[in-house]
Amino acid sequence: MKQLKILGLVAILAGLIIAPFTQATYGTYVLSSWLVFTVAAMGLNLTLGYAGQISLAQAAFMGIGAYSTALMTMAGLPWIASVVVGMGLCFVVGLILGYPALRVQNHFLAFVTLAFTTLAFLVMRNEEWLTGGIYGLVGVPRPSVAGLSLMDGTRYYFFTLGVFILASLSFWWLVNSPWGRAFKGLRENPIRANSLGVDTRLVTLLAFAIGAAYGGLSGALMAPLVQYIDPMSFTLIISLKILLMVVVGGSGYFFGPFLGAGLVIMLPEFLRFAEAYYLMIYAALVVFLMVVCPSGLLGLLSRGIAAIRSREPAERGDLKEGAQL
Amino acid sequence: MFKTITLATALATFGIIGAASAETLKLGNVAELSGPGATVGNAWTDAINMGVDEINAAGGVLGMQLEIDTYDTQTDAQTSRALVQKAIDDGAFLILGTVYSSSTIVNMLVTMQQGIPQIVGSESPSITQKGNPYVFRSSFGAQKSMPKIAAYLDEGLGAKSVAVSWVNNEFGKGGHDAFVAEMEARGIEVVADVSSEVGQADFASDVTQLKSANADAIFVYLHEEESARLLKELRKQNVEAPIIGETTLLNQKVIELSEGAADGIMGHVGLTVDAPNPEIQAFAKRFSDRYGYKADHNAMKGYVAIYTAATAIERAGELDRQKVADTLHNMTITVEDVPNILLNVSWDETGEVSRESFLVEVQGDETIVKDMLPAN
Amino acid sequence: MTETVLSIRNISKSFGGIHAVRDVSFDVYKGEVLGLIGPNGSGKSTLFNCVLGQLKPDAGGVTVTGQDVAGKRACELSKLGVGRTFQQLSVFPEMSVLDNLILAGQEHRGSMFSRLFGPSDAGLTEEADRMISFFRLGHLRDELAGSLSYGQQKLVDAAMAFMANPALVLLDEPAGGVNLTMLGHLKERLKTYNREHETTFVVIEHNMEFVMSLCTRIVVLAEGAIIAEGTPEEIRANQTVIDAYLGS
Amino acid sequence: MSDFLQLIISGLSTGSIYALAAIGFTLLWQASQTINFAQGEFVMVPAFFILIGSRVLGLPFPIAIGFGLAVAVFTLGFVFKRLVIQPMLPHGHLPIVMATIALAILMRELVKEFYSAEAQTFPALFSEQTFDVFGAVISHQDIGNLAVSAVAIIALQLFLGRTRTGRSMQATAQNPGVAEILGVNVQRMVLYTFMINAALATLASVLISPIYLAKFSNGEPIGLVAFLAAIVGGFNQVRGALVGGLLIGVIDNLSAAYLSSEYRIAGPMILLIVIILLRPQGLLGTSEGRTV
Repeated sequence: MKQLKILGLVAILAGLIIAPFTQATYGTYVLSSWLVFTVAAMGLNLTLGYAGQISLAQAAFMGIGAYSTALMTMAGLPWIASVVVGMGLCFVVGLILGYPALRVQNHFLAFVTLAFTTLAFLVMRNEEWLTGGIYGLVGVPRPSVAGLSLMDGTRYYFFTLGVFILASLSFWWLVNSPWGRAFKGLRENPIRANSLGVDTRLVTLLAFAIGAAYGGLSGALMAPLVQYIDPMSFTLIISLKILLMVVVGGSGYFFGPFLGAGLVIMLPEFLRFAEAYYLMIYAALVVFLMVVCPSGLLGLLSRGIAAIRSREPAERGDLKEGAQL
Repeated sequence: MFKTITLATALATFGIIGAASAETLKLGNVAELSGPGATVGNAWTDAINMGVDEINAAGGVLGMQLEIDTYDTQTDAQTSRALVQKAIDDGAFLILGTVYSSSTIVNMLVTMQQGIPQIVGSESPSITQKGNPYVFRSSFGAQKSMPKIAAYLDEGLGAKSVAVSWVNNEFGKGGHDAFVAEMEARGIEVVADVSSEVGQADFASDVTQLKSANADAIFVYLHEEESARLLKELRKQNVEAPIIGETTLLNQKVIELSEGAADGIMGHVGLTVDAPNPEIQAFAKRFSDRYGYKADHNAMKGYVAIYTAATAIERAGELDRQKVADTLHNMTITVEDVPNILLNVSWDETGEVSRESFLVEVQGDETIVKDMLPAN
Repeated sequence: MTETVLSIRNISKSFGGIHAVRDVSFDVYKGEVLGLIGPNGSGKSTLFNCVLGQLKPDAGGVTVTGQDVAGKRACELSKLGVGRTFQQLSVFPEMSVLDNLILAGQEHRGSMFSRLFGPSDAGLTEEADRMISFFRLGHLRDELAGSLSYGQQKLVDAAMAFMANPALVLLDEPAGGVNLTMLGHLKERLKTYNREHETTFVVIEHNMEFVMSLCTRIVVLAEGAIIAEGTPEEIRANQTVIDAYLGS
Repeated sequence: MSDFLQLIISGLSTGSIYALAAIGFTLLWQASQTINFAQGEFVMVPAFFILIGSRVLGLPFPIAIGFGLAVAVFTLGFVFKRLVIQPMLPHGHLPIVMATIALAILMRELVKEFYSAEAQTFPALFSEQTFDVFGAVISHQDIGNLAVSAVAIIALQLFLGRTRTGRSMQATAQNPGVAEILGVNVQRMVLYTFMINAALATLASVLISPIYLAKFSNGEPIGLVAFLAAIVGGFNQVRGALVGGLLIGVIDNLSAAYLSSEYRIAGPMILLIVIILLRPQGLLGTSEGRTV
């Protein structure tokens, strides 16, 4: 099983490396935007999937990251510096936004974060002196690595892929460390976790802050990809789109956002044949998925695997003992 | 495992990207077929499709039949950017659209980088001010129409003060800024400056502010439905000041939706199917016969766009994008040459359009053209 | 048996006009299993919550191994060496039994940052496995805790309370809802643990049979005050206690 | 002064319609812990049912309203509860949130594709005649909206408080377990709640469409305001949603006029954050009867 998993990962990675060579520019662009949105969805997966705190603010964090990158790189500063600033800013704002989560949960938290996204949008649109207002900022440069310009779409794709892999590995490390267990503890049973020494207050804030920082990183990748940013790219609809990615893929599963972002971004492509009806079919599919499998596609998959396993006629003495207890 | 399969399917899908065959010339139409801009994008697209059929029936362009691929932006800027790229990948020689300025400003970067001529229906001034040598309008930007309105306010109405209601997006902001600049130039005071959101439903507060400013005139720069809602509220609160607008305010849709509240409003339109010109009347009839609804200025923009594209390629004489773009700069098309261009039109070196335009007034349910304003 | 682990000094607490606890004092010594019993509304829960720092007493104070618990958050209390179980089921249902136990111990290992960069299990797998086999849960090690039976989850809950090697464990109705076979197993394991590690227990329980056979000493509360204190045998024979329970 | 009065009166008139949407929203929450992100679309769609009745089927307008109401109660009440919400109830909030968001998109697209992408005029129940009060202009429509909303809310309160079915519904909302023991058919009561929500949404639709025009994209702003109203007023109180609706209507107008029209929605949003942080149960709400 483990070898199979590693083999699968290697195959996917190889696919991602070969992909742009089989693609026209558009395909490469779509793949790049999949990578970018996966990073944002990964962050939300930490906040929501692992730590159980709903947030509709991920688009706002992407916005903070994207504007930091746009403003700084257009002023001639290196991309990497803008990433540090953007992610740092998101981390701090995420900490602040985490505070309401200490008081309220569920739909209340959803609305506080929704309000935050709306306010962030208003600031991006109205504060023209800083953000360029509704026109946004045009001509965000793509960074160069070791003197190599990334203006070419395929090169920028590989750059994005590199950052994406780094982000995924750190995420993997994080959720498999004791911190990951503490996040899950917060989601599963915050009171019990607290009584076992988990500082739930700190963990909640961190879940928001780290998730937000991933949003910032995603924005920092997006601005040079699109080479243009405007407030409309960071509205509530985008937050909902990211939420959809996490939930459809499987919230709380490491690969959930990868799959979810892929579907949300690529599905319109597959449904193109349906022309004007595709959004309708798409929405109907989501409703159907939520009705039959609320834990998302990976939840469905793991349920399937569990069902197959339990059919294996293994001699399990422990079952007898278990039934007795 | 599942992921690998998804990816493989994705790769396969993208693999099937065909090249245009020799006898046809492929054009891409990227437009707002769904989302808030659906009405606008559909009128634009319908007119283009009608134009393509007529051009093909008349023998096509350079002996080739036109083939048009249509892409739906969902009125989303980033999607439009991706789709312009897709249209180019699919082999489009030239891009038509988008109509929403917020989308155009993003996707025109793609055509610029790849040297693809693009004819847009957007009116935000910034589009032709960014030094993009491949972007062309099919109707003029707000900075071209505002001086005409300003002249009318100043000389026609003798207004000393004006209240402005505008929609706070790319379209409205561009128009607003151009208008306010003209007002300053002419010494007319802007006494109330009220912005509203796209899709805003409640205009009570906006109207209260416009009303209490006691301006000599009210200038409205909103999308169609918002215009109708605003007009109804203006009438409800008994606002007496003359109401002046630009193209959208005088759209047939606004007159219909506002149920009488549009009576008496005046304004400037770049393109209107109510113009007495025989070419425009003929177009309006063909359009409503074919689609069962009345063409508006967005349909006219689309129609002009496809004829502009066809004429420019014909005049360039070969399928060379750079040459087509060069031809379009400083080009003039007259109605004598191409009747379906509807009005004599010329482009400057930035891709901006000059054309005659109209001063109209709504009387009852009718739009009456009061005056023809020369090109500037 | 002289080291004081928990010291309750003159605790009073009232809600509105009702005195839930009045002037209660007692000590609990190292290695003791103290039962805290009393009829419904006798003030057990209020007292319990004062010990856990969740309620602030109007007067008096609580110290654990000499440290004041007033105003301490649950996670700080845990760091002071206080473990607890809950009345209702309190495991992490979507995590494996092993992960439940590692989570129960990990916050006591190193600092926040050393944990992030340290091993994934915070070096606790062996200890967790020991605890799992101590409670005879070996066959369920990798199952999701939520998929276990009620009684099994109670065992996991208890095992979690011990992972951090606490000086004092508060057991809140451990016997509630557990079937007889399981109850015997639980009691026997708790006794063994107490013997082997000299961990101090305070038990709140309604099941008299269970309390009497588990505890070494019992404190009886009625109407917010201590009415009796002694070994299980003494309490069993105490007329005041019998009256309080039967109601007079 | 007359400006201020005008803003207040207009705010109350639209606020009363928001309140209808908000009340349905809180009813669903109480009965089944459902947060309906498609609530705005629930107000948008009935107008089209009615238009189908009057323009396609050629029914006289009052009968078309009845037709629209029946279709709405069936589809947005019965079908929505049985086919969408019921299967998801055991799985917590998130799937319902996602499914209702998707449902909102689905409803918008259906209306756009099968009716029209364009805004439609909608006949008004009340005349648009106006009169002046201290310089503020009030239309019969304003008064009508307030009156109809008030009557609907009072009737709902009486129904919930004075009838057997209504009390059973309240019992279900407060404690479904106990209600079940008392012999209440809990599932049926929840179903009634969904149907009442659909009826209130239809009413809101009839009142709002003459002013806002019927359009597929109208649901979004209405839904947002309904959430705001419900939270500000209090999630577990019918009265709360009423006060919330009126308050949001007025504050929206005032913040547009006196704060900044560019930051208009910021006023209600900041109010929302403050309320959630300081008084999460809402202005009139009591602490949640049901905690999860």
